[in-house]
Amino acid sequence: MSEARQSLNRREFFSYLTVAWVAFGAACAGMLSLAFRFSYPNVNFEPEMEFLAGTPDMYEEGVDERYKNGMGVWMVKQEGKLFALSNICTHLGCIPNWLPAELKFKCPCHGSGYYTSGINFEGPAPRPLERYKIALTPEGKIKVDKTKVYRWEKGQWDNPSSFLSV
Amino acid sequence: MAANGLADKVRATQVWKSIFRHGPPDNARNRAAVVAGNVFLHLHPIKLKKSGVQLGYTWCMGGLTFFIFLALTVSGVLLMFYYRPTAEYAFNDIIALREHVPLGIMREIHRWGAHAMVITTWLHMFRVFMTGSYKPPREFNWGVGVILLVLTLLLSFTGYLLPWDQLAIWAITVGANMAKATPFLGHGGPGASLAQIGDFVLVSDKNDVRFQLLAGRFVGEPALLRFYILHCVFIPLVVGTLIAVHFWRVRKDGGISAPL
Amino acid sequence: MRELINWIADPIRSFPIACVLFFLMMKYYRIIGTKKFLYASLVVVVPVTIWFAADPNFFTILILPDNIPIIILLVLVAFLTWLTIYKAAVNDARIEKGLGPLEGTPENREKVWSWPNLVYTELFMIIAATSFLIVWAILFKAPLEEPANPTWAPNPAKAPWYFLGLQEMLVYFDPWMAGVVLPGVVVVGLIAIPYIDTNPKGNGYFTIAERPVAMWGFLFGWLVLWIYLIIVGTFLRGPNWTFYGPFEYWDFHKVVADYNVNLSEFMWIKWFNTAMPANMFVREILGIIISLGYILVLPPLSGATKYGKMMIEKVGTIRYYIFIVLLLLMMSLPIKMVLRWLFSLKYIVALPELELNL
Amino acid sequence: MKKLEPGMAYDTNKLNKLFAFLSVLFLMITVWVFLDDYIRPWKAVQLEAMKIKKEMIQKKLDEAEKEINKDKLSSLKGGLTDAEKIVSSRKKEISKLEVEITQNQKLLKAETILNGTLNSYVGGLTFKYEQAQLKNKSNKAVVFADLKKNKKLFAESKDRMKGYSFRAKELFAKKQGLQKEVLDTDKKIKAMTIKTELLGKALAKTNVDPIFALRNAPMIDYLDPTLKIQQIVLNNIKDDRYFQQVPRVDRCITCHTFISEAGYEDQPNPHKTHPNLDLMVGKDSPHPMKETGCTVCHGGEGHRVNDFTSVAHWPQNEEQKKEWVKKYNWHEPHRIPSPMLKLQHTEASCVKCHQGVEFIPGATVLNEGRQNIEKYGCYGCHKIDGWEHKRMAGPSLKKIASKVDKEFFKNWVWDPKSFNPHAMMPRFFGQSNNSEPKHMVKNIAEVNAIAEFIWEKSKAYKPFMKYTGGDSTRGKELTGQVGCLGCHGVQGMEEVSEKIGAYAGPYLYGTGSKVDPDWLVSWLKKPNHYQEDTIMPSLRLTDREANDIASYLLSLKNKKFEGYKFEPMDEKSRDQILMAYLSAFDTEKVAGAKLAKMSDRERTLELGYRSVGKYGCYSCHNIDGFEGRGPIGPELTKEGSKPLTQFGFGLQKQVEHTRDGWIKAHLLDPRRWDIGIDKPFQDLTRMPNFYLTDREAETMTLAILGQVDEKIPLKGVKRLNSSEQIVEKGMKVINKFNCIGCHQVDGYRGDILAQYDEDLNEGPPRLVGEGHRVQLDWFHYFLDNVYPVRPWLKIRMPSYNLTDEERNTIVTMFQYKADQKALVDRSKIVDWKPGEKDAAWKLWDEMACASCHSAGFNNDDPQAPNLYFARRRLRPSWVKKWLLDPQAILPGTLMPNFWTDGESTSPDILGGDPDRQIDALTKLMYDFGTEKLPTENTKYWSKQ
Repeated sequence: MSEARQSLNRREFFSYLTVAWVAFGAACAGMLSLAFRFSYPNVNFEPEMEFLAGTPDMYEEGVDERYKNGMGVWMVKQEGKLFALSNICTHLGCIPNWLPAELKFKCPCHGSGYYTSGINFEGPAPRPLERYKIALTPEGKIKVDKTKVYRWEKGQWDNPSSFLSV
Repeated sequence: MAANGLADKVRATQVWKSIFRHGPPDNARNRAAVVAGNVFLHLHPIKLKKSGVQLGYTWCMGGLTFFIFLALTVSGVLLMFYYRPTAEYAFNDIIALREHVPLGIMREIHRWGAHAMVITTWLHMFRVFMTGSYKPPREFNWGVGVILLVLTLLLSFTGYLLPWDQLAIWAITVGANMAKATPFLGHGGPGASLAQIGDFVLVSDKNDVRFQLLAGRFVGEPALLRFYILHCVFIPLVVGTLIAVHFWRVRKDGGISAPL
Repeated sequence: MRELINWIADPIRSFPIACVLFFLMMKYYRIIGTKKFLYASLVVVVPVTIWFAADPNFFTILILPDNIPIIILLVLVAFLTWLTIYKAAVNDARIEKGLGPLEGTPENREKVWSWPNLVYTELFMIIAATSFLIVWAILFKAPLEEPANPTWAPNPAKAPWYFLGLQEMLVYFDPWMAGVVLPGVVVVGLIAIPYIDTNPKGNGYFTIAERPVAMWGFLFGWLVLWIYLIIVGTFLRGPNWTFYGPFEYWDFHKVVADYNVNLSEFMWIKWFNTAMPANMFVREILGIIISLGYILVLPPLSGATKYGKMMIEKVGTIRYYIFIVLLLLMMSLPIKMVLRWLFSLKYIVALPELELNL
Repeated sequence: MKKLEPGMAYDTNKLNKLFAFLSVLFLMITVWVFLDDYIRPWKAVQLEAMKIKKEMIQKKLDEAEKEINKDKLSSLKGGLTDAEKIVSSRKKEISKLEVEITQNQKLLKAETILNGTLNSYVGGLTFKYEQAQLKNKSNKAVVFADLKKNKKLFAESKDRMKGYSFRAKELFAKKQGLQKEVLDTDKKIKAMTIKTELLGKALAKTNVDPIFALRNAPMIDYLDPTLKIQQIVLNNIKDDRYFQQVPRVDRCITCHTFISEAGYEDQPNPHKTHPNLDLMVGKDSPHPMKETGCTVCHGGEGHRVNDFTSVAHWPQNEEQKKEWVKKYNWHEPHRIPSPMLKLQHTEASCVKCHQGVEFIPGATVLNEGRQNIEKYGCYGCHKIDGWEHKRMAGPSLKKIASKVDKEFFKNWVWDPKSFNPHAMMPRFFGQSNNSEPKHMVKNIAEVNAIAEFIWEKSKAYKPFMKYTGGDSTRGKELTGQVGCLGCHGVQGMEEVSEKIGAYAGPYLYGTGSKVDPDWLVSWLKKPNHYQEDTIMPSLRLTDREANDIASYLLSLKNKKFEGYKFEPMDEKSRDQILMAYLSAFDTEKVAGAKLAKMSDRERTLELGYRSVGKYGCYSCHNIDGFEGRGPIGPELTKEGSKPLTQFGFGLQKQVEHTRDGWIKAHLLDPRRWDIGIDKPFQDLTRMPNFYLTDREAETMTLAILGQVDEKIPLKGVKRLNSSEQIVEKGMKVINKFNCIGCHQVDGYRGDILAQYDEDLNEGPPRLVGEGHRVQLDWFHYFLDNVYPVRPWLKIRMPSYNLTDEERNTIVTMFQYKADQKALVDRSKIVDWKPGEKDAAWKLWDEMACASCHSAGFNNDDPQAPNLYFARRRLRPSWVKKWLLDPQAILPGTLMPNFWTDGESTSPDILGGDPDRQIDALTKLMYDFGTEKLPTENTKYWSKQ
């Protein structure tokens, strides 16, 4: 037995075997990693949470309703700040109306009222409306991202990405 | 040398020992231990007749069949991540697999694998017959083999529908119409017209075997679901079980056949 | 030349040819089973194949992704059949010399370690197979046709290739025979083989001389009735399941003259020249007699013959009859084919009232 | 062979080598898989697109930088430093202010916290209290008190908070005030540089830098790749999965990156901008990308992105095909239900969504095709959904005997074009599949029989006028003037006919050799006397005029044709044909017997009857006994989706093997499919040859290709609102009577105007916002009692025999088209302000209205409509619009503009205020206007 083992040239033996196992291992690893990559689809069909809201110069001082129905967002320009205000009442989730005459959002369901800024001042609403992430694209377009939310009561409205200064 | 030294060190560690309960398989004891002590290997005998390792004799078709079966199981499971068996999505999902899902050849592997398995099964059987290996004591295992052959074909057949394209539904339609012609059980088969009490029709197009197979009169969404489940769950389970039996019997009937 | 091949390829001619070839192969297996023959045939086959593939019409069919497996199958079957015959030839030669089969020699019966011998071999096969599969997958995209449309059938609507043998049978038998009974018989027959074939010889080694009946029977079924029919179904059947030569363009509008008559019609109209009787059983009486005779009378008759007697005392009565019946059922297909071609016979027994046509 | 160690089948060393070899192979294949999976053609395309974009932005950037006024900028920068000096001089105050601000911030924050806490208390307590109320707990009073207290505190804190935040604003403003100079200059600089800054950023995005490489590296390109498949999911357009309709997915924009972005017009494909961005895929176009996608118009496979062919691109011509084969090794896509339409056929798809409309704005070729279909009356023999309302393409034959003579009829039927090269009647005989003598003789028999049959059926008709001869030169003149050319081409006026291209009526050619003179005059005088349902109107010709025109038309002769003698019927072949008909269901013997029973005459008539049915004459001509017979041709409603395998190409290998290929070939020579195929006489293809021009065939092919059975959900199709529907209804009537042959309706058609291109005012009035111009009761009256509104016009508004319904439809249509749904209450129009009327008269004189609108004012012959009748005819609101700027409404009108850009020519009247002046004039007009409506021959002179 043992001399039989002597008979093989060790170096060769090892090198071949190592090459073999290394290559084999690498290949298997590669296949596995591919299988891992397989679990990340390249295309998905989820609804868009981002949208382009034109350019800053589109907006007058005050509340702009053109994205209210489509995207559920009020674009508000106030004191040199442009921000995207959620149109979901913080009370029970109804959709408030913008009353230009009284300069306030008024919820038809239970009468919560909000200032132009989105701060609640009357009715059952427990907290101000939420604001969404807003930014300028390199092309100069406004991009609103509804996945990121800023809440006043958490002091997030000072966050630079919660408004555009214009 | 170094490599060797290192290898020995590694072999000395507790971890290694805990996993491999034996030294390098270069002597009788260890070679036996490897095979006996490893859950995957232990369905091999420790020693076997030389003819059993000669490709010229075994053609290795049985082994390949089993391996391809495993490969198909893996790729099949992965495919299930991206496939929904509904008339609405099935076809689009297949397109997705081709167009944008990562590792775009997954479906190809599965489909060609399926074909390959059919081939290897046939050739395995061919070989077994040629060497008369079905003869005593292996009669029963031959029988099991035949069943496995049938199941293999069924697996492939049920899978054929899933892409939900013209090729699929019409191939299945052709196949299903054979079921229609089953004597006494299919409404197109001999004697079916006899099976009727007054106007109570026992075998008609809405209660015969084809209906059972397709869950309907023609190949539609219910059939798709039915075939999907047969293909992904039911038949594989049966096949798996029978494979176990098959291997077990191979061992028990004295391993790979050889002249007495 | 191409016309000639197209002409020959028609089952009417190619099937008998296939049978003859098979007969020759088995008869002269000692010659075929030599390396020389292999090389010789390679020298012939390779260029011929290339020449075939050179034809655009044939090529288009040849490289349909779904036909690749069949090509692989054909190559393997061809080679493995030769291998069997070769090994059998060697063994039979040795046995005649009284040496016993190669597999039986002491050094071949020596026991070897599973590790590394067997385990390694398996590993190699696995790697090889995986690689092969992947390459195949990369080179050939899985076919995908129009979305499923129940209102419009493609033409031809073909079953998966491994069932094309059965679909080809549909030309000659009704679905209940071709699709249910015959396949059933095949399965049952296969399972039954070990119990019928009591010949102790040829267990564990290749031989033909020692188990001629089994070999002839099985190989005929496997090569001629299964593989050959698949080839026909795949390469020679086009739209409307009409025959197309290998070099023929699959033209939709091809029509082939083909009108078939039932045996009963032959009998009453042609021979007796009377109207068909109203009662269906009377009408089909001849066919019924023939088919029953075929299954019930032939076996005992054959049993009475010399070979029959011989076999019966070798294997026992029951085994013998089961064997004969299975054999007859198997042979019913070629018989029906021939009848169809010679007399364009449709059904031997035609009982559409019962959906029972033979 | 060297001795193996016992228990070994192989030499371990060999095994290892083999193992090594296989593993390496395996590894290489694994790498291959990586590459195969990673390398996708569309990535290359997107990279290219990036380069292009880079160049674009670079260009923009350079321009922007040029725009920036350098020295102004530098001066501003300089100003900044000064400003900073100034501001820094206020350092103290600012720092003080900042302290204050921070202070205030602290307070605000503290208050916010308190407020928040209280708020939550209040919330909690409120709930507690409500529960207490509900369960009527004993402690509810306590809770309530607590709640009250907290509410109070909350209110107070809120108030404080308001204070602080107000303060904060104040301070902030103050600080800004102090830093004013700096901030302002900053703003200015920013304003100048912002554009370049943004562009710079954008440019950076197009760099192929390490980050880019990393983001798109294999394996990790799932993290956040920049090269990725782009797709649009269309919920209004479905993919037909037969069992289900699935929202369509278009991924074309993966490669056609800039298709909806202006500025890439002259890039090569696929980077090109859509050539028609304002109509298609543009963000503000009626078909925005996100809602329409690509494949609904272009066809093809929207899902596919991985190779050029699987998308089912289709080359528009041979050159492109060759090019593609070279570039993308393109081949005909297999197994694709609807491959892409050839580029030139894209318009076909419009019909999918724009259904039931007479014409589709913008789809010029399609409209042309549909016009041609109407012209040749395809819908007569082929059912096409949405074309049921069209009138029969040919004249009624119910009284034909009195119109032409039998000999003419036969020759005409045999070969219409040989008589009239412009004939629209197609030719059935002497075609590629029936020109052999054995067929000819049978055809001749059929034609004879048809003639006999028609004459048999034809009712007696007595022309009510005699042709007394006339002055053909004057006749020709009249023909050119009164408006015949709006519907007819006329021999001897080829040039102008060509220009107008009218097709509503037959091209009048060789009329003299065709019709009976008496019939002709009667017809000209009163068409519906001969055929009740004709659309030919009466032009209110005097007998003299009628005779003159007739004499001209009769002078048009086709001597050669008159020479033709039509071969007599060969009874034998007649009987053969009849036998074929009769023995269809009977044995030869029975059929023979039947035939034998018939008299010679009966046989002929029978054959005639059968033949009319066989060739489908009745689907274009009214013939007694064929009312309600179905069309003989296959339905074309879904022709565009018919599987290619169902088109019979016969032996015509040279015909392109596509849908459009077949259709066009079929239109150009319908009989070609029979060539080389042996068919019995009665089975020969019957579709006649229209001798179409290639253009006609092409456009008609396109129109037919559009007839697909794709299921567009209701949300997706263009749905007409109520008024649009009314307008469409009207358009149908207008088309039927070919009003647009003369009148241009809001820019649509008005063919005859081509005749008046040197002075449009001589032509029929263009109807722009007609519904706004005229009062609807007048309009309604006018259509029935036409009178010359513009006496100087030679061309005449004919009198149609409209049903009340049709008349109403037309009137309402114009109303709704101009969005003028109300009646005008004439009793309320005039209420003079003091002095206004005199002013109005002054204006009237100054502007010398009566010099053109002279009729009824100074009895000169008028060059403009009579204003006496304006009161009943025009809508005041329109009159004002018209007065203010006639050219805006009718470019090229003779009506002068008295208020060029709002400047009155007579400033002294009514303070020179255009509005008041126009108002006054309008009032005046309605003031002196008469209520009575003129009739055709009203004497419209009348002294004031």
